[in-house]
Amino acid sequence: MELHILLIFMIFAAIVAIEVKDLLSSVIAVGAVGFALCLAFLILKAPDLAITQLVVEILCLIILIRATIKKDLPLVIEGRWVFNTVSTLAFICLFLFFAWTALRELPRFGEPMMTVVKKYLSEGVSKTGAVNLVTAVILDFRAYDTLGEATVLFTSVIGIMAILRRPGRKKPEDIDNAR
Amino acid sequence: MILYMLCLMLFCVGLYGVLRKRNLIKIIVGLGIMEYSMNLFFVLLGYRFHGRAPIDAQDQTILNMVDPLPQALVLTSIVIGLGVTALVISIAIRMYEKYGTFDITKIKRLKG
Amino acid sequence: MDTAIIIPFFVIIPLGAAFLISLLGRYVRRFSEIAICASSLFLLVLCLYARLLLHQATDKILVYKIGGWVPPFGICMVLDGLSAFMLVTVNVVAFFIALYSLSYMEKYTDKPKFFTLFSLMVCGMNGIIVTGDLFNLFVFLEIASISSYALVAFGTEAEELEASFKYAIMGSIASSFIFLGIAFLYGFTSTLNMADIARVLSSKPNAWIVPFVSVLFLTGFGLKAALVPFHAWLPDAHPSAPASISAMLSGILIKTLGVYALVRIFFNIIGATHNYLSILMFLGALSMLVGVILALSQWDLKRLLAYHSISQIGYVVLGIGLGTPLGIFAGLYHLFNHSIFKSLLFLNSGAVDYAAETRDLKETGGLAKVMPVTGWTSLIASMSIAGIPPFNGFFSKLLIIIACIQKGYLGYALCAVIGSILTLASFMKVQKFVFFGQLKPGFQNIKEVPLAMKLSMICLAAICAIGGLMLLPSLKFFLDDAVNVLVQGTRYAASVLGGTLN
Amino acid sequence: MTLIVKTVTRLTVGLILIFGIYIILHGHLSPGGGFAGGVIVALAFVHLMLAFGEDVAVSKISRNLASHLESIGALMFLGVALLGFLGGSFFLNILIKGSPFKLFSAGTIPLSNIAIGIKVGVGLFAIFLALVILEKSKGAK
Repeated sequence: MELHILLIFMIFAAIVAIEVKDLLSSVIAVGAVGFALCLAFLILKAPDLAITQLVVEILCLIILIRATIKKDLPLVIEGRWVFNTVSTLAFICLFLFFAWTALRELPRFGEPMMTVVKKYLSEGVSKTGAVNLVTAVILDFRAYDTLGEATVLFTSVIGIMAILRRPGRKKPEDIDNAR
Repeated sequence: MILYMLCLMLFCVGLYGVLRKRNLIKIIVGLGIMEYSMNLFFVLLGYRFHGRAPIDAQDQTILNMVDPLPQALVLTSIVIGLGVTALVISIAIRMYEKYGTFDITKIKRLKG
Repeated sequence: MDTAIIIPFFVIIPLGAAFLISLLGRYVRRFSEIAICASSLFLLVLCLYARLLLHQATDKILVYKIGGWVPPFGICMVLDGLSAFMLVTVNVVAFFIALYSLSYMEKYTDKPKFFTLFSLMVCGMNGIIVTGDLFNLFVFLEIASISSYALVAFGTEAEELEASFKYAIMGSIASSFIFLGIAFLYGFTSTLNMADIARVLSSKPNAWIVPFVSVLFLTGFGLKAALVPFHAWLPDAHPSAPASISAMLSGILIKTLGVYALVRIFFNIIGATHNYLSILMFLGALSMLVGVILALSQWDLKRLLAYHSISQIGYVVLGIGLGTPLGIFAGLYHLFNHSIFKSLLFLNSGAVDYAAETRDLKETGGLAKVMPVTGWTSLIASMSIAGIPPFNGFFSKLLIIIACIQKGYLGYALCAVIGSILTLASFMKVQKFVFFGQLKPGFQNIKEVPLAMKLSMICLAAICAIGGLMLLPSLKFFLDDAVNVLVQGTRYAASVLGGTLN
Repeated sequence: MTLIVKTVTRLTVGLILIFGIYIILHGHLSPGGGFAGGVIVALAFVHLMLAFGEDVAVSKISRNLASHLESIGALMFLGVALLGFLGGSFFLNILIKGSPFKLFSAGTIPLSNIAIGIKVGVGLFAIFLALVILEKSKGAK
C-alpha cells in the first residue's frame, strides 16, 4: 500500500517538475522524485540501491542546480502546440494500452519466477565468499557487466573533459607552425 | 499489476517531458524521470512478498530473500544514468555559453 | 588450451589501450598515436585469426564462459559466423580510420582524449558483437553510444554541440526503450542469457508480451540505426563530427548498434516470423527511398553523405528482412560493402575539408587536379555506392534485387532500382561539383593531404575494387557462415547452450 | 560561504570521507560497495569545494592527479579481471575465499571494490572540478 502512495506522489512530483515554469523549482521537484525512489527501494528491500540512489541523487542535484542557477526560462508556446501535444498524448495512451495487455502475462507482483537466481541464493555465499549477495552478483557472477559499468563512467568523464575543454580547434597559424 | 502500471505512467510523464518541452534543462529532467521509472520497474519485478534483503546474517538463516539480480542490474543502470545525465548537462552548459539561452526554439540552427 | 580464450581480448585490448592513453598520453610524446595504431592493428590481426579458428571449430561456434560460470548463471561470450563477420568489418574499418586520424586530428586540440574515446568506441562495438548476454549488450551499447555523443561534440563549436545534444537525447530515449524491453523479458523468462531466453520463449508460444517487447526493441534499435521514422538525428550528428568520426558513425556504428543487435535479437532470440519480417522490409524500403530523395537536394557534402547512409541502411534491412538465404546473404554483403565505401566517402570529404576548408558543393570544383589521390579514391567509392559494375556495391545491390524478385516482391525490387538510380544521380552531382569541372580561383595552391590519410584512403579504395571477389567460392564461406547463423534462427539456443552444458 | 558553513564543513568533511572509505571496504559484507562509497568520497570533496571555494579543494587533489588516479583505478580493475587468467579464465576469482563475515574474505571482490571506489571518487570529482573551472574561466573572460 505504501508503495502505491509513494508512486502516486512520484507521478505528481514528476508532473510538477515537467510543468513548473521556474527552472530551479523544476530541479528541486525532480529531487523529490529521486528521494521518493530511494524510499521505494528501501521498501522493496534493496538497501544497496537505496544508498546508491541517495548519493547519486545528491550529486546530480548539485550539478543541476549549479547549471541552472541565475539562468533564464522564457516561456515558449510555438505554433501547432495543440497538434503536437495531442499526438504525443495519443502515442503515450497507445503505449500504455499495449503495456497493459503485455503486463498481464508477467508473473504477478511479489511472486517472481527466479529460475536462475535460485542458484545465486543457494550457493552465492559458499562459491564467492561475499555475504552481500548483490555484491556477489555484481563483482563475481556478473563482474564483466561491472567492468562495462566502470567503463561507462570512465567514458563519460573523459567525454565531459573533452567537451568542456577550450579551445576545441587549433588556430590556422598553429597548424602551420606544427607543419 | 497496478504498481507496474503506475510505474509505466511515470515513464510516460518523463517521455512527455522529453518529447514536448522546449527547454534543455526540462528535457534533461524528463530523461532523469524516465531513468528513475525504468529502475523502479526492474526492481519491482524482483520483489517477493514478505521478502528479506539479499544479505546473509551471521546468527540466523534467512529464507525468502528478494531477487538480487535485478538489484545488481539496476545498480549498473543507475551508474549509466549518472554518466549520461552528467554528459548531457555539460553539453547544455556549453550550449548556454554559446547561445545565451536554454530555449531550443532559439537554438535551432540545424534542421534534421 | 581452449581456443575460445581469444574472445575476451577483443574487449581487453581496446579497453587497456584507452586507459593507458588517458594515463600516459599527455606525457610520453606520440604515445597515443603509437598505442592506437598498435592496438587497432593487433585487433585486425586477431579478428582474422579468430575467423580462421572458427573455420576449424567443429560446430562453427566458440563459447567462452567468463569467470568459469556456466551460462545462464554467468555471462558468456559467443563467437559464431555472424559475430566473426561483424568483427572483421568493424576492425578493418576502425584500423584504417585510426590511421587516417593520425594526421587529420592535427586540427583539433587534445589528441589523447580523442584517441581514448575512439578506443572506447571500438571496445563498445566489439563488446556488443561478442557478447551472449542481453544486459551485457545494453552496457556495451551505452559505452559505444556515450563515446559517440562526446566525439560528435569534439570540436566544441555551437553546431556540433547542438547536434550532439540532439543525438544524445535521441540515443537516451532509444536506450530507455531497450532497457524496458530487457526488463519485460527478464520478468517473463527470469533469465538474461540470450540463448536461454530463446529456449524459454520457444516453450511458451503465443505470448502477448513478445510482440510488445519486439516493438520496444524495434523502436530502440531502429532509433540507433536511423531507420526512417526515427532518422531525424542522423543528418545533424554525422556531418557535425570530425570526418574520421563521421566515417566511424556512418560506416560501422549504426550497423553494429542498430542492424546487428536488431537482427541478432529478432532472428536468434524472438524468432523471425512473417509479420516481423514484413515490418522490417517495409521500414527498409521506406528508408531507402526517403533517404535518397532527401539527399538529392543537399549542397553540403557531408550532409549529403549522411542522408545516403539512411538510404543504404534501408538496403541492408530490406535484404535481411526478406528472410531467404539469398536475401540475408545480399543484405550482409551490402552491410560490409557499405561500411567500406561510406567510410571512404566520409574520409574523402574530410580530406576536401582539410585541404580546401569548405564542404559546400557550390564553392568547390576541379579539385581532382590538385588532389589526385582524393579525387580517384572518391571516384571509386562513388561508383561503388551507385552500383557501377566492377565494384563491390554493384554485386550486393544486384543480389538484393534478385532476392526480391525471387521471393515475388516486385514492388520492393522496383524501389531498390529507383533508389539506385537516384543514388547514381546524386553522386554524379558530387563528382561534377567537387572533383571535376573548372578549378575555382583560390584553390590553386592547395596541396594533397598527408601520407597517412592518403594511405588509408587508397587501401579502402582497393578493398572496394576487389570486394566483388568475396563471391568466389573459396572466399564465400566468410559470408555463408554468417548467413547460416541467421537462417537457423532460434536453434542458436541449442548450439550455444549445447556446447557449454556438458 | 558564511563562517557557520565553513566551521560545520571543517567538522564533517573528515567524517564523510571516512564513512565513504568504510562503505567501500565493507562492500561485500553490508549494503554499499565501491560505487556508492566512491560517490560519497567524491561528495566529501565537493562539500569542501562548495564551502571554501575550489582553490582549497584543488590544493588537496589537483585536476591532473584526479585524472591520473581515475585511469589508475580503471587499470586496477582491469588488472583484477586479468588476474583471473592466472587461474585460467577472465574474471576468475582466484584468491582464497576466506571465511564469510570477515573483512578479508571473498577473494578479489574487495580489491575490485577498492579499484572502483578510487575510480568513481576521483572521476566524479574531476567532472565537478571541470564544470567549476569552466564557469570561472567564463567569468574571467
